[in-house]
Parts: sequence; C-alpha cells; structure tokens
Amino acid sequence: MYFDSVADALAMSGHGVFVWGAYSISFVIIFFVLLRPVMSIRTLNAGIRQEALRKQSAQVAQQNAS
Amino acid sequence: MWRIIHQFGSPPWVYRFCDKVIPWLMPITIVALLGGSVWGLLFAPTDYKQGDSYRIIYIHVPAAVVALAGYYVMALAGLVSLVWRVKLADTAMRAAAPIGAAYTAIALITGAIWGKPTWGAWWVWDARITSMLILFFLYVGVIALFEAYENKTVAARACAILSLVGTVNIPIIYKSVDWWYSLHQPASIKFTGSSAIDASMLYPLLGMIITFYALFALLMMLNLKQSLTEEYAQSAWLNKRLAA
Amino acid sequence: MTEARDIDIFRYCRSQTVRHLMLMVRSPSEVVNPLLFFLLVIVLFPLGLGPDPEQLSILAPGILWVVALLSNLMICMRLFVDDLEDGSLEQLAMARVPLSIAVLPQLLASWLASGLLLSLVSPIFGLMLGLPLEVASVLVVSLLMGTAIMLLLGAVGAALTVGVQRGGILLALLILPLYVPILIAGTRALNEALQGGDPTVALALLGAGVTGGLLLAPLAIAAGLRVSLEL
Amino acid sequence: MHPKRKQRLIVALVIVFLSSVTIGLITYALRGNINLFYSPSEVAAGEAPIDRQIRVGGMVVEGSVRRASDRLETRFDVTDFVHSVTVTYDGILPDLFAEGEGVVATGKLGPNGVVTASEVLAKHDENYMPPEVAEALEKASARGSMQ
Repeated sequence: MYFDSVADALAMSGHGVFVWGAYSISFVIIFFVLLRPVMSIRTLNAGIRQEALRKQSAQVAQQNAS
Repeated sequence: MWRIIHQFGSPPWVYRFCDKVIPWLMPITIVALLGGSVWGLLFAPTDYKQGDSYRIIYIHVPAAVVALAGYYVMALAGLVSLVWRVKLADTAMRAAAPIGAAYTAIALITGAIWGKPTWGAWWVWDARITSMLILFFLYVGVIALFEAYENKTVAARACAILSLVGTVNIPIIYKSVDWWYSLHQPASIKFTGSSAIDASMLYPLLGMIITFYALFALLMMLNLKQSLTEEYAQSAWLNKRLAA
Repeated sequence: MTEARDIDIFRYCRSQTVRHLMLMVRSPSEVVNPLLFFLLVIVLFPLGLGPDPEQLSILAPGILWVVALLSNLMICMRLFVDDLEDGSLEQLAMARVPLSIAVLPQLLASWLASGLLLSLVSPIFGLMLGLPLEVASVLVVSLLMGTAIMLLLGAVGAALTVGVQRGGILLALLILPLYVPILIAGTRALNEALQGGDPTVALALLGAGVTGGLLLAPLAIAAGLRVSLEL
Repeated sequence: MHPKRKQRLIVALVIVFLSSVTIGLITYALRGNINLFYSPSEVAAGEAPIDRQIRVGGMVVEGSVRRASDRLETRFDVTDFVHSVTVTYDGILPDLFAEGEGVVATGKLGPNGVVTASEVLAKHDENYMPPEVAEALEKASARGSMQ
C-alpha cells in the first residue's frame, strides 16, 4: 500500500472527500445500470416460466377432461 | 464471413452468446473494477503536483473515453439498422444509449469533483467539459426520442437518424467549443513517443480503461438479453431455453 | 408514365415556394408571432438586468443570439405539423420529386418569413440593447446565416418528432445541443466586431455551416419524414 | 439536352458548388487566428490586441509573485521561456497556482504591456509522476545543466 495507515488513505492529504466521493458516486451509478437489466431479466424470466407452467397445466387439464 | 454476420443478425444465436458470456464476464469485470480501483486508490503513487486528488483519473478518464466510443457504437448500430434493416441493430442501439448516458454522467460528475481541488472551481465552461455535457444531452435525446414513439420499429429508425446527425455534429461541437475556451490538459497517454504519465500510474490507468470497456460490453449484453427476453417472450426457442 | 416523370423540379420548387408564402400571408400570425416573441423577450432583459447601457451592450450579442435561437425553435415546432394533419406531407413524399428536394420550398418559405425578417429588423433590437450601429451589418449577416443553419438543423428534429404527441419539449431536447456551434460562432462574430477585431473568420464558419447544411440536412430531413410517415 | 438530364446536371453542379464553397470557407476559417489564446512571445511581439478580452497562458516565473500587502492584488510574470509578460490579478488564486506552474489568465492587455486579469486558472499539465520520480528528474536535469 502506498499509504502508511488507513487514516492516511482515508484523508488523502486533505483531498479524501473528493477522491472517495468521486469513486462512491461512480460506483453507485455503475451499480444501478448493472442492476436494472439483471433485475428486469429475472422478473421477465419468472413471468415466462409461469406462463409456460400455466399452459402446461391447462394442457394437462384438457387431456384429463377428454 | 457472411455466416458470422448472419449469426449476429439472429436473435437466438445472440441470446445464447450473451447467456454464455455473461456468467463469466460479470464476475471478471466486477473483480477488475474493484481491483483497479483499489490499485488506483491505495497502491498507485501520489502525483508530484496534484497530490492525491489525481486518483480520480482512474475513474474519470476511462469513463470519458468509453462514453465517447459508446456514441460511435450507437451510431454504427444505427447505420446498420438503417441500411440493412437488421432488427438486432435496433436493439443494440437502444442498449447502448443508457450505458453511454451513465458513463457520460460519471465522467461529468467525477470531472466536477476533480476540478474543485485542481482548478479551483466545480464547473468551468471548458471545451471538453462542455462537449461532454452536450454528449450527455445527445444520449438523453436518443433515449427520449425512443420513448416518445409508440411503434418501436419506427422509434429505432428515428433514433438511428438522430444518432447519425449527432455523429456529424460531435467533432464540430468539440472543435467549436475548443475554439471558444479551453483549459483541459493535453492527452497524457500517447501511442507514439513516450507517455507523459509515469509507468507506475499508467498501468492502473490502462487497466481501468480496459475494465471500463469490458463493463460496457457486459452492460450491452445484459441490456441486449433483457430486450430479447422482452421481445421474444412468446417465441418457442426462448421458452425451450428457459425450460431447460 | 415517362411524361409524368419529366416534372421540372425547378418549376415545382418555385410554385411550391410561392404556395407556402401565400399560405403564410393568409395566416400572418405565424409570421408575426415569432417576431413578437423575439421583441418581447428582448424587452424583458433590460427590465431584468437594469438599464445600464454599458452592461447591456456586453450581454447584447449573447441575448440576441439566444433569443433568435429560441424563436427559431418556435418556428421549427410548427414546421411540418399542419402538413401532416391535412395530408399534404404524405402527398409530398409520394410526389415524383425526391423528398429531399421537395422539402426545400417549404424551408425556403419559412426562412424568408422568419429568419430573413428577423435578421433585417435585428439592428433595431440591437439598438435597444445598446449595440452601436457600426456592428449592425455583422449582426444582420451573421443572423441571416445563423437562422438558415438553425432552420435546416431544426427541420431535421421537426421531421423526426412531427408524428409524436407533444413533441415540443422533445424537439428542444434534440435540437438545442446541436445549436451550440452556431451560437458560439454567431456571438463570436458579434463580439469580434464589437471589440474591433476581425469577424470574417466566424462569419466564414457560419457560411460553411449554411452550405454544408444545405448539402446534408435535406437528406436527413427526408429520412426523418419517411420515418414519421411510417413509409 | 434532354430536360431530365439537364435537371440532373444542374443538381450535380449545385452539389459540387456547395461542397467546394463549404471546403473553401472552412480552410479560410482555419487559416485565420481563431483562438484568442496568446503566448507571452506573441504578446511581446505585439500580436495580441490591446484593450480587449484575451487569454494568456504559460508558466509562472519563479520568484516573480508579489502580493500587495493591503489588497488582494497579486502581480506575477508568465513566461514561455522566451519572453514573459506581467499579469495583475485582483482576487483569490486557485490552490494549484504556484511559481513554476502553468496558468491561464483571462483579461485585458493594457498599452503598458501588463495584463489585467479578470480570471486566473491553474492549468495542470499532462505530466503525471510520483514525487520521487519528479525529484529524480529534477536532479538529473540539474546535473545535466552543470556539466
């Protein structure tokens, strides 16, 4: 590590607020653009699976009826 | 050659490709992102003039570089969709816009934060900052135009035209604003001659630039996969794949 | 069929320009409103900033150009809307003249009624803002060219948004970022003239914008109109 | 000539005309000095206009910064290592402002050759290196100049 202590790394000789702030804001933005499609795919897939199951059970019910 | 192009135009193939690549690209990118940040934040040496505030470079420069490259990716997809009417190019263009907007936002915000300790101002109407801001509006414009149309095929074509108009304008905007006012330092990384940046700082920077490109690719694939899942929810191939 | 194909595009353009001008004469509010808007907003600035002529003349180039830009945006919002509603836009796209040429008469008519008029009366507004009469010629010439480029660029955005409900704000979002170079070159020409410098460089850039825009914009406008008409 | 061909010819000529005018105007504009950024040498040579807003950029000469005791006003020399020009500024200087560093001053050049700045911005250069490297480089150049 370039810094002597954790406190030094946090302070960054007075520029700590800027540096850590910039990194955390960037990571929040990255986190959200990453999370959005992942969550959306998850809900979409769940919907498709549910639909498939519903169709399947409807088919089975029809077969049973006939 | 034609087979490859044909494959890129085939939604099931692209879906499968994304499905295969995402599971290993995602962890690699996240680890590289965290590792690169730790390297830049804690292990890279401090700068002789700017002190530690220069460490923002490891986020700021990669984001800015990829944000600009992303616009050309979007415009290229737009061109392909206009000329060859490839439906997947539409989807790719739509996938690129929010990522580009996010990258531009990161570049702008980190730039503002970096500007305060270095230049003494949060915001200066410098050429590159102003062009970046306009780039952000161009991205937002594409997203808004896409949302405005009911018919998504038409929307994609409108966006393609808009992004092509933007491509002509980006160099003009950059040049005009540069002519108007410039404060930014010249480029530090040079491909010819020696870089003006020390090796101990260059390697983490290059690493972060590659990581941001990888992140762009990952996000593109995620967005593509999401759009494909949405569009082809009723199709047999997708249902089969999900059932497996 | 061949006879019908041999339509004289120049005669067509001339007659179309006259038709559009006649339409504007019949509804003069469309011509006068942007000018009134220009005047009203310019009057607001001295009221808001205080009547100090020295301060006003420093800000005048920027004010004049920004307001010209906004009144141009107003014109662009109306550009193809009526034609889409009454179906003449569809006719235009079906005409035997290429669409990229067929839109030129309307643009020319709009520019004559808006840009040209606004440029010619702009010295009066300049005087109200404390601009010396010596720079009037630069103001007129730069606005003549600037309004033309803005109309060409704005027409691209108007073509893309004409089919969209409530496209006004969207048009502003799409087009205003692209106006930045025009704004910079235009105010630069005025500032150069004001400070005794050489405005020809900025004027040359504006001129290049007009000719380059005339080359490229019609293609983009035609493509945009086709998208909006879903052809 | 066939009217259809004549039309095509005219359209082609218009396109050629417009593109050549565009290129001609752009080349004309690029040849003119469109940037109001002047180096101290250009100021010394009298190329910069007097009494209008210009920008002067260069390095702050070591030991040239003089602060007025009673006011905020600062005087310093900016150099491009050939000529230098004096700048006065009445305001708070940015953190990165220091002797031997790059600055960009926006202001008016007086007839006495002094720039009265309305804004001073520290322009950081494109060099990034650890302090040890900078020190070593400095030593090396000092040794080089002694020889």
